[in-house]
Amino acid sequence: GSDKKGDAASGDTKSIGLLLPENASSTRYESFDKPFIEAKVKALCSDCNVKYSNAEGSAAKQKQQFDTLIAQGVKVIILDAFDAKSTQAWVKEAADKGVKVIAYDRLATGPVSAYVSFDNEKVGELQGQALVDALGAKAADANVVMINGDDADPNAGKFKAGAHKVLDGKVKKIVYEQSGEWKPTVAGQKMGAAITQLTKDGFQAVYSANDGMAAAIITQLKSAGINVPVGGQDAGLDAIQRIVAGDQAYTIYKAYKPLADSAAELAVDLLQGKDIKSVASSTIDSDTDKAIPAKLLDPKVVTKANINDTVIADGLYKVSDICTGDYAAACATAGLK
Amino acid sequence: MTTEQTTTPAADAAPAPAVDPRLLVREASLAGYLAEFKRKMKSGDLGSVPVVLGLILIGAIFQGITGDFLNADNLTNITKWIAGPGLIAVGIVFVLLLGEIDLSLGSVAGVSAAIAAVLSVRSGMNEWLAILVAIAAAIAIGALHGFFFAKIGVPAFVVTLAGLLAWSGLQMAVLGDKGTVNVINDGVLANLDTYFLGDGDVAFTWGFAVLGIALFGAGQVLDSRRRNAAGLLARPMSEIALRTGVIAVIGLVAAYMLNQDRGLPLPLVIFLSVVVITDFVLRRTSYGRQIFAVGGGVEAARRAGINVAWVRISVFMISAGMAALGGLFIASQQGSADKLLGSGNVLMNSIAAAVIGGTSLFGGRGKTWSALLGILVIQSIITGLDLVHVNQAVQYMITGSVLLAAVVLDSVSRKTQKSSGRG
Amino acid sequence: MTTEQTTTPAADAAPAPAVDPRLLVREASLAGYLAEFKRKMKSGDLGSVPVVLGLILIGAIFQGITGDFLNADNLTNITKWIAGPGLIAVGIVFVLLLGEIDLSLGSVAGVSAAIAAVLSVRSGMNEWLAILVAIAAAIAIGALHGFFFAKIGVPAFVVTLAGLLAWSGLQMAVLGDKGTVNVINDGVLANLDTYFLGDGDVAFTWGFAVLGIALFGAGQVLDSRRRNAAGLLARPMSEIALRTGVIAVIGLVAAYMLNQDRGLPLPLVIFLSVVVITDFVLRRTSYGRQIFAVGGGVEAARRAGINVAWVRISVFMISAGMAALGGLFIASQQGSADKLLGSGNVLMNSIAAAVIGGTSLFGGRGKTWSALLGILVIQSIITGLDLVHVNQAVQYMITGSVLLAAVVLDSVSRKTQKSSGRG
Amino acid sequence: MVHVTGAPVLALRGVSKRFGAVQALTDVHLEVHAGEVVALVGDNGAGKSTLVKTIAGVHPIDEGSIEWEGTAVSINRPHDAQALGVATVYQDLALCDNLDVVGNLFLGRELKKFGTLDEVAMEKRARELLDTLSIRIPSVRIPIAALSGGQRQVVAIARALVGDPKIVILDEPTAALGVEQTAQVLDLVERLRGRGLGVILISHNMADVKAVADTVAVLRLGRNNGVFEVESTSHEEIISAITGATENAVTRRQARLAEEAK
Amino acid sequence: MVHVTGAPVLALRGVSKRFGAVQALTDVHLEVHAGEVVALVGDNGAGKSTLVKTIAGVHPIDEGSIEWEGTAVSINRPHDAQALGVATVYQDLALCDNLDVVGNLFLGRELKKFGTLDEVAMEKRARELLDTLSIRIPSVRIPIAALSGGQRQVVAIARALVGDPKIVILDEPTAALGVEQTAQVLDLVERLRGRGLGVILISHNMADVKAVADTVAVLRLGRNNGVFEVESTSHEEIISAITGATENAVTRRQARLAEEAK
Ligand SMILES: Nc1ncnc2c1ncn2[C@@H]1O[C@H](COP(=O)(O)OP(=O)(O)OP(=O)(O)O)[C@@H](O)[C@H]1O
Ligand SMILES: Nc1ncnc2c1ncn2[C@@H]1O[C@H](COP(=O)(O)OP(=O)(O)OP(=O)(O)O)[C@@H](O)[C@H]1O
Ligand SMILES: [Mg+2]
Ligand SMILES: [Mg+2]
Repeated sequence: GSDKKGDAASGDTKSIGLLLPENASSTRYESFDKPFIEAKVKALCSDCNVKYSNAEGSAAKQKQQFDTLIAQGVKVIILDAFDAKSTQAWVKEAADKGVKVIAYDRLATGPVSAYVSFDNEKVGELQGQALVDALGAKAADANVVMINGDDADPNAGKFKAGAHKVLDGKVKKIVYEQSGEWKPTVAGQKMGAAITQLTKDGFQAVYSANDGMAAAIITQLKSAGINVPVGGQDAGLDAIQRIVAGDQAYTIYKAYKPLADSAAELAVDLLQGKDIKSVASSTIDSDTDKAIPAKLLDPKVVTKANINDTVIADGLYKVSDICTGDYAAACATAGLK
Repeated sequence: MTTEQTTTPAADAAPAPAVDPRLLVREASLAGYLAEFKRKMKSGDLGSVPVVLGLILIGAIFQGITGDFLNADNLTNITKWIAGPGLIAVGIVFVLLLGEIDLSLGSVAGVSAAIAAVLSVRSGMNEWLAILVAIAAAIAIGALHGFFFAKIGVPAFVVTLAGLLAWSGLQMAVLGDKGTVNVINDGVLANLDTYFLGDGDVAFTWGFAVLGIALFGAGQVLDSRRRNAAGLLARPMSEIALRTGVIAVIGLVAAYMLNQDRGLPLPLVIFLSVVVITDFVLRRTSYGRQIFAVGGGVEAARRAGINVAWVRISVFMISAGMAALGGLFIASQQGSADKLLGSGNVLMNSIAAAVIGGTSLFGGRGKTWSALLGILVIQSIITGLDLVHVNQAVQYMITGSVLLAAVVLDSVSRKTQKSSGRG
Repeated sequence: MTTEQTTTPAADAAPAPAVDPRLLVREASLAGYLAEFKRKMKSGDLGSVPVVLGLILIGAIFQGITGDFLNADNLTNITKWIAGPGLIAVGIVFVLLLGEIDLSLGSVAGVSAAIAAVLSVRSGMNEWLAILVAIAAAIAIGALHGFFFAKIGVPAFVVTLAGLLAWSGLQMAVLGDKGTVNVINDGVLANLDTYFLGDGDVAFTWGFAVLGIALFGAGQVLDSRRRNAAGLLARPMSEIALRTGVIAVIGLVAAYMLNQDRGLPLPLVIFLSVVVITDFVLRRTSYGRQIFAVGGGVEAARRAGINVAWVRISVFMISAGMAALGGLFIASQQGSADKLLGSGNVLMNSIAAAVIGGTSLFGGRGKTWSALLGILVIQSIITGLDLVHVNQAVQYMITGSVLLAAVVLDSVSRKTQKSSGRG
Repeated sequence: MVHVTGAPVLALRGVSKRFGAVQALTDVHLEVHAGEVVALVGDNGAGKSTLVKTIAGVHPIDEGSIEWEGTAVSINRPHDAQALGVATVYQDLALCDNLDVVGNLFLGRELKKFGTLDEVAMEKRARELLDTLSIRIPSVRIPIAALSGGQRQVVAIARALVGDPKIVILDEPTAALGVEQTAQVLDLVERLRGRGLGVILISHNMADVKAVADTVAVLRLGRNNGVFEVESTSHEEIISAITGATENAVTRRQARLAEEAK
Repeated sequence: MVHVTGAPVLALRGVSKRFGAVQALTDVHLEVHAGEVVALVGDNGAGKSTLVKTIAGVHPIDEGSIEWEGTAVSINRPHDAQALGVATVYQDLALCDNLDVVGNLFLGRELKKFGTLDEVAMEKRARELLDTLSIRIPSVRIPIAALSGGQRQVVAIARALVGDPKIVILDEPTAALGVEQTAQVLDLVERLRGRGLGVILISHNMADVKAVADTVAVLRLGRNNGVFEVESTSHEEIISAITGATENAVTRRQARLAEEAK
């Protein structure tokens, strides 16, 4: 008796659901993904609206938000699954009710209608490569400290695996590897422990899974008087500033705008019953389903050299955002105006 | 100074009469009942009424804002979702009655879900057996906590904080490198959340409601008869009729709403049954009495010959067992057991539910119904805000304010009455 | 039945002598002191000794496993890292002394750090002023909590749980879309964590240690003199010498270790000063006495004419202020203020620190020194495990077990002594 | 015995108090003059302690008024009563278990020196106070929780003497005391009267009441049941006012014992 | 008065007990026979309650031994004492404030029916018990915290009668009671003796002691200070054994009053 409710069949033809996974490990979701998607949806369909919820890092909570959207009559949901493995049953349930799900950022299991993403393992690989690049010729003799994301977060494992894929062959050794649990303070203390154990010259680079942890790691390194390349991911404003100042070597910039725009286009198309082939031109297989229409984008590495061409060119930040008091001088030398 | 010699040899003869003349006895009629209700209203002695009012207010406000809150399917969803945290909150009520706290219940829920899922999916064990093993493991964990608390004398806060860490480590270890385990499609675990009794047959809902109402009414009548027979003050029939009427209205409206959607959800039935059974244990057995006694005063309970250590250990076993059950429902709801199940706000929400429902943090006062009321308040706020779709910063601030507002009503009404002491 | 007529008119005349003959008075000599210490040892009345022993054990074990734990730079790091959570724990001690709990302190720390960082970095306000504004905001938040608790009567648990949510929402809102804010390079905030007094000059370390030891000794001697003059039982000089000697050894060894690395860290100096000052306030002022009285029995305190509401409100103001200070140190340590600052384990670690250090959760018993001892235990475990390379799951399990083990020692020794009542 | 005229220091007029479903006090009147010892007697649960608590500001009254030296006052908190000059020894003592004897004695009225607590002076004064009450306490630095029932009661009584009250209320002050301590407390009551203070003494012990009281006010089931001049009233009259019957358990017991003795 | 021979029901031999730095009991001996009322008297802080608590199993003894009907037993928990047949009314009552009167009366010995609590039977029995003690309690369904001091004490006494004890220990049972209730309790003590139970009665009231006790055991500063046959001992002798001096506050007060009367 799943279709007792008469009005659900008609549904809400003006709403798009947007479910984002968390806001703990990075600021991107509410700073970029959500506003970009909202803006694009408005641009494509002026009387459409986006219903957004954040799961705060809980699969159970995301399921509730998913069901709540369906209870509200929403017909298209953009789902950035907190735990892509968990979603099989939900998506199937939704599909049975005629609700279309777009897997966003992470490939949710179950019969999703489309997929738009960066490849998370690819992010890890890029991080590894950027670190090797930052080390340059010394890479082969370099010992590396790795501070990973929270083991409990499924994505952290992907970043870690990707980074290992590159680093394991190209550097001398991973001399210290711990989870920073996505928490800056924890990451900073782990770095402190690593310095104690390895001494100041015992390592030549630090891999940090994201920018937030990188900040605390850099503080520790500075107070111990160590200067080695450190990299993160997310391209947060603070990270760009550190890159300008030369404290951080790189970050990973996932061009959120194109990602968000594609998702919004797909959602509006699905809502209006249009064909989505033009946007999602390729296909991909998930653990459970085959030939899902997909649009895959490439993440980029941001270093001091290409800040202008990436985050500034894309309008993510203005030079004035980056070059505040502390960083004005560094900006000038880096050629940011 | 004037000295009056007004010795008035009062009428009553020794031995003293059973009823004190100063006790304002309620008249055995409906009018008397209403008069007493008004008096209680004025003196702030209202029991659960303020919380229920708060709940109605929350419902009305969210319905006003979103227009979807009172939809049958949204209400059905809420009744399903309260089961997991609600069961944990029932466990919390037991611990709070002792005047203690159990911080480990979230982790225990997580580890139990992980054990059940891994055993049934990865090891191919029979699902029922896997569930039993998971619950048994949780009870053993609870016994361990209880042992360190009651026998070694480590504060429960520290024991269960250590447990919080250790068991979430165990949870990760059980799930292993492969992480998340999906529950078996249409298996026992999956059905915990998704099954509707009789596959949505309306008869089940009506039947369940009518049965509940009838049992309540019959119980009240029987009790009143027995008391009358023993010559004790008993509830008048008119009052029983009124109370049963109120329960009947709530029950039948709920049944009607559920039938508008998918019928009677299994999680609701199980949660309600657990609340009723635990309430019975607390109020009607000597074990329950002992829990209250230990919570009201350890030393007095000990001197009354109660085995305080055993009461404490068993309560921690019960709370861990409840947490395991709750964890299974959460796993069923999200379709999987993962490393984060039970972490985050799960524990706080459950504790808050118990406290909002009226269970004291200082021991000796509360009932398991407060877990139901409290978790309804919390889940209504959460679901209501999910319907509103504002950004998270604002959502946090609103949740905080609504939570406070829901309890302020209760506190203000209680304040008039409060004369002294804690809590 | 035999009836002895052994009326022995005892020697003492009325009025009763000042000293009860049954009180086993310690002899005024070193030998007497040692005898009493042995007696206390046997009866389990050991104060902080078990926790200190636990600390030494933890140090020895991690040194054995890793070989790096007792390095000067590791110990220096630990002294720096305890400041943030330690200051929050000092605030927690105040709240626990009332027998209440403050769940919001993590969020308050986060919001204060956010305010200070945003004002100084984004709005270009003078850093000192920004810090003052942030602390003032926290104190206002604390006053709000206190108001709802003391005046409206909402349980502190619920008020501060609502605060936990609302202020972390505010924290996000203050940080805004751009998220994390880096602290100003070499600014006041940045230096909180990284500055060493006199830029690492060894004289500062020695001076600080010697000053502390001298003040301690002089205070003891003075007190003893005054008591002797008033004809009261006083500590004998030999005991004072012994106590001062122990303090001197600890202080001088610590100074030596710090000088092996970078000198005297600013966070350590500030944290120790706060502990000493708050300890003084609690033990030597009538305000402190009032806090203990309210914690020991609200009703008795109220009847003694104490303004209970004001004591409660002010304590929540103090705890929030301490949390703000702690938040600034955490921000300094991680080099930025972000949305997560103060979330996660920060609060739990601080509460655990207070409890492990010997402050009761049930009110009226504890001191701010317990914040120092407890946070040392916790940070030692965390840092020690960071030096051991195991995966997160195992680390959680070990943390839990070590935490428990550290307290078991204390509980077992206390158990011998415990005769009745809670906690 | 001092006989005074003029306005009473304290007067209750038509005071009523209800707890939930129990009407604890109904329309109670009471007057206390300076230099007068008023004994307040009544059966268990008659409402004596409730009356005392309303005077002391522990709980506000529902109806009626309280007059202090002739003018109506409102006493809403214990602090108000103390400010007027009421010192109270409660039946349940109301001591803080976790504080030591000195801490309890001076709670709310600590002696200070340079703004900080003067522990030495307080400890000295505490010893003196306790010595006048003939009590032996192992040490004034052990927490109240470790004292015997009588020792605690003496501490509570001593507390009332630390301030400078105009009226002292003693709610069954000798209940837990030994013979010697009881005698000291009775002496104390007389000394207080001598200093011109008003004293309200609650006691179940008629011998003590007759020994020190000037007036006896009887409460019965929460109502006034007569005010007697001690000198001109017999033991039996008071007891029958208390129990509300001339024939009661006390007389029955006496009769039976007399019977058996024969 | 019943005179019995043979082994005492309960005998303490050389019991000592220390709390931290306070030596509360030193080498105390005590014997109680069936059908005998032993009054245990002593100054405040003499160690009476401590002695009672060691018998009741509240805290274990440090040295010495306890004999029950001639054989040595070890009493480590209150449960052990209850199992032997010791019912105790503590000076601090030891009631659970949050439970109602019925709940407290039957705590640990609830009446049951089909395995669940038989509230109706318990409430009925509670009323009967309280009525025999002449106490008026507004309702047996209000929590103990709402009762007056005397009402609570009666509940605590009634508690001791719910089981089927061989020895009843009453630690100052009449301290908070009115004249009528006191008489009832004394009657009760005599009824218990009549039923062949041993009774230990602690009291500061010499009149009560002389009225019901067979033997008086005096404790002073934690040590035995004589055991007296009530019939052959004068009031003064007992008091001087308690205070340890023939000249004390009581005699001084009497002397002064006599002086003034002249
Ligand atoms: N907080 C309360 N809630 C409800 N009833 C109360 C409360 N306090 C007192 N009562 C009731 O009021 C009545 C009077 O109590 P009160 O303590 O004044 O008696 P009392 O005269 O002091 O008796 P006693 O001699 O036993 O101390 C009692 O019946 C008691 O049950
Ligand atoms: N838990 C304890 N810790 C320390 N000292 C204690 C403790 N309990 C009792 N004492 C001390 O032991 C002595 C005896 O106390 P006890 O309560 O037995 O006296 P008591 O004879 O019952 O006096 P009262 O007539 O006042 O009730 C007292 O000096 C008391 O201070
Ligand atoms: Mg009274
Ligand atoms: Mg005693």
